[in-house]
Amino acid sequence: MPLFALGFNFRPVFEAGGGVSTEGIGIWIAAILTLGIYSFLYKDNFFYKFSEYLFVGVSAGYTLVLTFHKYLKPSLIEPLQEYSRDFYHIITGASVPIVNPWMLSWQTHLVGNQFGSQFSFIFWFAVKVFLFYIFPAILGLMMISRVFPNAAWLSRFPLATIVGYGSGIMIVTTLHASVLEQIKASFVSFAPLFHMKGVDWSIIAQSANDFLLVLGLCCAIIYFYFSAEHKGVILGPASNFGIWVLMITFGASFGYTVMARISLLIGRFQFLLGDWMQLVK
Amino acid sequence: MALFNGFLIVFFIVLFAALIFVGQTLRTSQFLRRKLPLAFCFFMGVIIIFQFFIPPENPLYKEIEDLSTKWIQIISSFALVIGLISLVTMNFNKISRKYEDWQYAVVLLLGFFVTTFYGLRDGFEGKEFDFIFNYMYVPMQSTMFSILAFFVASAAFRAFRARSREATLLLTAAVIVMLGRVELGSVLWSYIPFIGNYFDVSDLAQWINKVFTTAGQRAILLGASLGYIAASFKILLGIERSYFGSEE
Amino acid sequence: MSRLKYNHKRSNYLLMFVLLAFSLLFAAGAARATGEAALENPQTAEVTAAAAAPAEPDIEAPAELKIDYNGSPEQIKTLCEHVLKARALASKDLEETEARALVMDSLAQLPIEKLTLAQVYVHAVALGEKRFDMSHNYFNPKRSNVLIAGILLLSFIGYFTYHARQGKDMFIRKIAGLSAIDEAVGRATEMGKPVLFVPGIYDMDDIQTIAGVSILGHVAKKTAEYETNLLVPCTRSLVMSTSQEVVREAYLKAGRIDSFKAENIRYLTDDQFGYVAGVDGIMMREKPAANFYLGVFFAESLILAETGHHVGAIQIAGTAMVHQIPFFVAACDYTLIGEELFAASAYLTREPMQLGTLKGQDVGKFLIIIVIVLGIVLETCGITFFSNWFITH
Amino acid sequence: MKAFFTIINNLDRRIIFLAMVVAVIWPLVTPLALPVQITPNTQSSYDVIEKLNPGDRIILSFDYDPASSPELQPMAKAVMTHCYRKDVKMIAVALWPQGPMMAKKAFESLAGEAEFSGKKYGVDFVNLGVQPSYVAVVKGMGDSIPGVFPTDFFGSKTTDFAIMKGIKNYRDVAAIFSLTTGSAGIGTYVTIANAQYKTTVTGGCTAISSLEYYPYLQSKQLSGLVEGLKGASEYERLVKKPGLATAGMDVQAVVHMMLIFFILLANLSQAIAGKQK
Repeated sequence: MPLFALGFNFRPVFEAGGGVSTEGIGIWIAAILTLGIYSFLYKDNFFYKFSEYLFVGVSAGYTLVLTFHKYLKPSLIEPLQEYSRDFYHIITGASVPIVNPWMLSWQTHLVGNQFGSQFSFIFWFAVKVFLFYIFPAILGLMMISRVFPNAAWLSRFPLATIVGYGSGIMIVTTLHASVLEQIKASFVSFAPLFHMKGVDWSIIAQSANDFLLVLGLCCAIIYFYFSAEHKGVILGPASNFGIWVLMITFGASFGYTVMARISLLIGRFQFLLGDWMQLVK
Repeated sequence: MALFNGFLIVFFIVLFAALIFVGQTLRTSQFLRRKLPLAFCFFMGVIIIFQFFIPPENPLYKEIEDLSTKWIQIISSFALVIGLISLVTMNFNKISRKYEDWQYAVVLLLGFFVTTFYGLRDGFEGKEFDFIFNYMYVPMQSTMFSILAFFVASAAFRAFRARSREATLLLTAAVIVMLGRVELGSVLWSYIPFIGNYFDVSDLAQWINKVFTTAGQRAILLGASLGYIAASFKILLGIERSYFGSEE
Repeated sequence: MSRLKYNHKRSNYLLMFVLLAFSLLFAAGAARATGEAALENPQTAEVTAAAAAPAEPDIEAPAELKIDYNGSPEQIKTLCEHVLKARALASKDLEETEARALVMDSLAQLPIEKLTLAQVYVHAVALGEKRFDMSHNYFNPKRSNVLIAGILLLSFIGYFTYHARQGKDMFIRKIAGLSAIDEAVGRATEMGKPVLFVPGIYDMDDIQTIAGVSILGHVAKKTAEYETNLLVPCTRSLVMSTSQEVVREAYLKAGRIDSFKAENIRYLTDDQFGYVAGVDGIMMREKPAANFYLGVFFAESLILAETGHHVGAIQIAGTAMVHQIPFFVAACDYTLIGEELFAASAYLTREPMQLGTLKGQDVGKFLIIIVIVLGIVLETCGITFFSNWFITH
Repeated sequence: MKAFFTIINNLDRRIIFLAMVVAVIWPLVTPLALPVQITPNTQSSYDVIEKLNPGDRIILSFDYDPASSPELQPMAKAVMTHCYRKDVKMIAVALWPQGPMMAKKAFESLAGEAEFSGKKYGVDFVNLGVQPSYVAVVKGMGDSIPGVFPTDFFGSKTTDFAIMKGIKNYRDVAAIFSLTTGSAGIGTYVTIANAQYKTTVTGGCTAISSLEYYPYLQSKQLSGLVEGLKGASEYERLVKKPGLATAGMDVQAVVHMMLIFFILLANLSQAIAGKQK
């Protein structure tokens, strides 16, 4: 490292009292991987390839761990474990604490021997377990059946379920959150302009802005019109103005986002220059 | 504990075998292959729409929400397996057949298996998993994200050129907003003769944002919403089913 | 009497109605199951009984309300404000007029002498809890505006879709980005380089991904005809398996199933930036001549588009993510803005049913413009009921 | 001349990347302290501490986690610097689980500076740690601060510290300064400590969440607000100690100007050397 020669004071890997510091090693690894990814900006090279493949591998592993611990375990494995254990204990009459209150009530029913309601309970219990756990698990297994080409068509069922869920939720939430809200927000009032006493420039400016906003909005909507050529007295100029509004929007959003992106870069350089090279306090 | 886990594993294996058997036996049924999946899609969509209109105080609201999110979670967790199988086999093939860059496939698989091993063994609190997360995953993630700053610069240099009227509007809006975002921009702006003294560039940037950006973004949002609704409608009714792939 | 014969072509509609009935049954069953859960569990039943008995004391009046009531409009106004903010009523999303009605009714029900604001508050909140208790209703009246707007829009789309089935010809304007697809694939073939298709980073439950995948079918048809390599790296397993199906189908139809390579449609990782790193690597090494980015994109939009430009590819992007469109516009050759992405399926297939939905969307847009103008006129005249109808809960 | 602009026209993007790197590193290593307009919100927040007397005690609430530390840690250091110079004693509490770690880091990094080497833990600064359920904590401190925090972050008894002598509740502290991200923080202190005990509350927050607190500023329940990295850089300017926030804002200004310069250059070269192929 020629930078040592320049008097740079890197983060030490060894503790002052002897022994290896985990944080020190971690910072060195993180710094090398960071530089590896940045080296992509120069050109594709060994360091980038190494970091890239490692990143893909680690993040795929992370996804698996996350899915298992955050989704699969709490919503399928743990409930089924509890149910099957409780079920076993009740059947065998073991005196073990029962985890699930549903099962507890089953136990009381078994003891009380109320036959009618017991049947109803067992029935609804079975419905619930089936709907909440067994059926989605079957759908999930149908997904895995893609591994066998002859049974691959089974994977259409889970796919259809997910697509249907997405479509259903999309219809209502866009109507609710986008369409109605955005239309409501566009109802500007020009009443102050008519109630103005004398010439009040701030009101005039406000109204002019509102007018421009609504005009721009309507023209930009017209730009998206599909079933007619954008020609003629109204559609032509309107869709043209709509494109201008969209272009200004894009330019402005681009300019607006620059700040946030640079903050990210600053964060990384603070890590490199501060935590690793100890140059910035 | 092990007994019940064993019971569950056996249960799922039997279930899976039964599914495969059923799938192979019934694979020629047109009703099962085409109509029933579409019906599933419709059924799920209707349930979700129905749920939206139930008052939240009604226990059914919570129940359906719970049920549908659980279903989606469980299905996508299982689906992940397919992707991971593809990832692992592809990289194993790469190594065994000595394709170009096969050495890196070793790195990939090593990263994957080590992370998975420690993560599944200790959960999120494990020391080794924590190390991988903090000193490998997070730095690489934020570095990749921060590369954007460089690309913002190169894209601006290349694309913001006054080739046409639209491009000129794009670049003017971008420059004004960039000037308005930092104090230095206002200072420089005040040196521009005539205009500079009348108004501040940050006010101009704010005006562009308030009038044009709001109008443009709202128009895109409204248009896209109509697109969403129409596309969802087509999917629920089975008019659009290209995502199923083969029809045979 | 041939007209009375059962139409087999309509059988899927029949199936759907049967399923609709079944879904309602299912819902009723689930409701029953929840009801039973509370009934059958002795422990819970006891707990709820204990909690139910002292119903009123858990409404706690704010400290500033512990003053005498004197009937002034200001006091009623503060009462209304507090009732609106009451925790017990928070989920009910009351309107001002409803809160006012609650306060007035409780004033009428309570004896007027020596009344504190806190007493009125507690009574009004209790009243509100009872009056707006919708736990046995199956329809939320607050969302009737969504229902009406939805029925209106869907009926437009449905009407034009139905009309399109009659075989009416419909015009659709040119969408540059979609017309350029063939050109881009053609160029890749000439150069002997592959085509890269990125279906976004969301799962199949997003409509944009589905729109992207349906365009993938079209692209795959072209690459099959031209015998060009098609690379599809995916972030989600479901998207990967769907893409494989769609591409296989396209190759099958083109009669080139032997040149279909499943390993070109691969899963990388669910992680956003891990995926970007992988796709960037693929771009640098495979040097595709045509890149398609169609689906949901976030911050990765520009990273992908700039790298793609650097390797000299023709790029066609399409997304409805408002904040990412500017980056695609800046860095790609063609961009499908928002709704144009959803129009792609109709534009490319030219199926009458699909074109019909487009027409329906256009009528919807026209309606939106009329509603906005009408709303502005009414708002300017000081009439608020129209705009109030659009408030969502 | 035309040849030069043709080169510029087709400039290798790596030169732009290099310029970016320089534009980021240079202000980070040597802060330029470019002009910054002090906004009234930051000024009034500064004034709250400026008006205190030596020996007064304030509550400094660390209500953030490492994710927000790029914005809020420089702010915390600037405020602590200000308090040290005014000889105002700081009682650090936290409503977020990782808050005490952030307080510890800020204290340690300032203790390393020569100017503040005389400042002692327990006399000028104390880190009381975190207790769960933030609403209950903020309410409880109105009754008794040592009651809510019986020990400090490191386990020593709270009432033993010199700084805690005679402190019972909000009435005994001069002000509350909350560094907030998310729901716990300024909002909680305003609605409880200010509304019920009339204690002066001020604070700083991330740029995204600043709009949330404007109603409190208007109703004068919140005396001043330091907003995001920009606010932090203003505060650093006010205490005349440019640090990370100033450097960050400098980077922003330099990079923005550089981008505009590049855009203008590209257009100029295109006008002179003709269309890029």
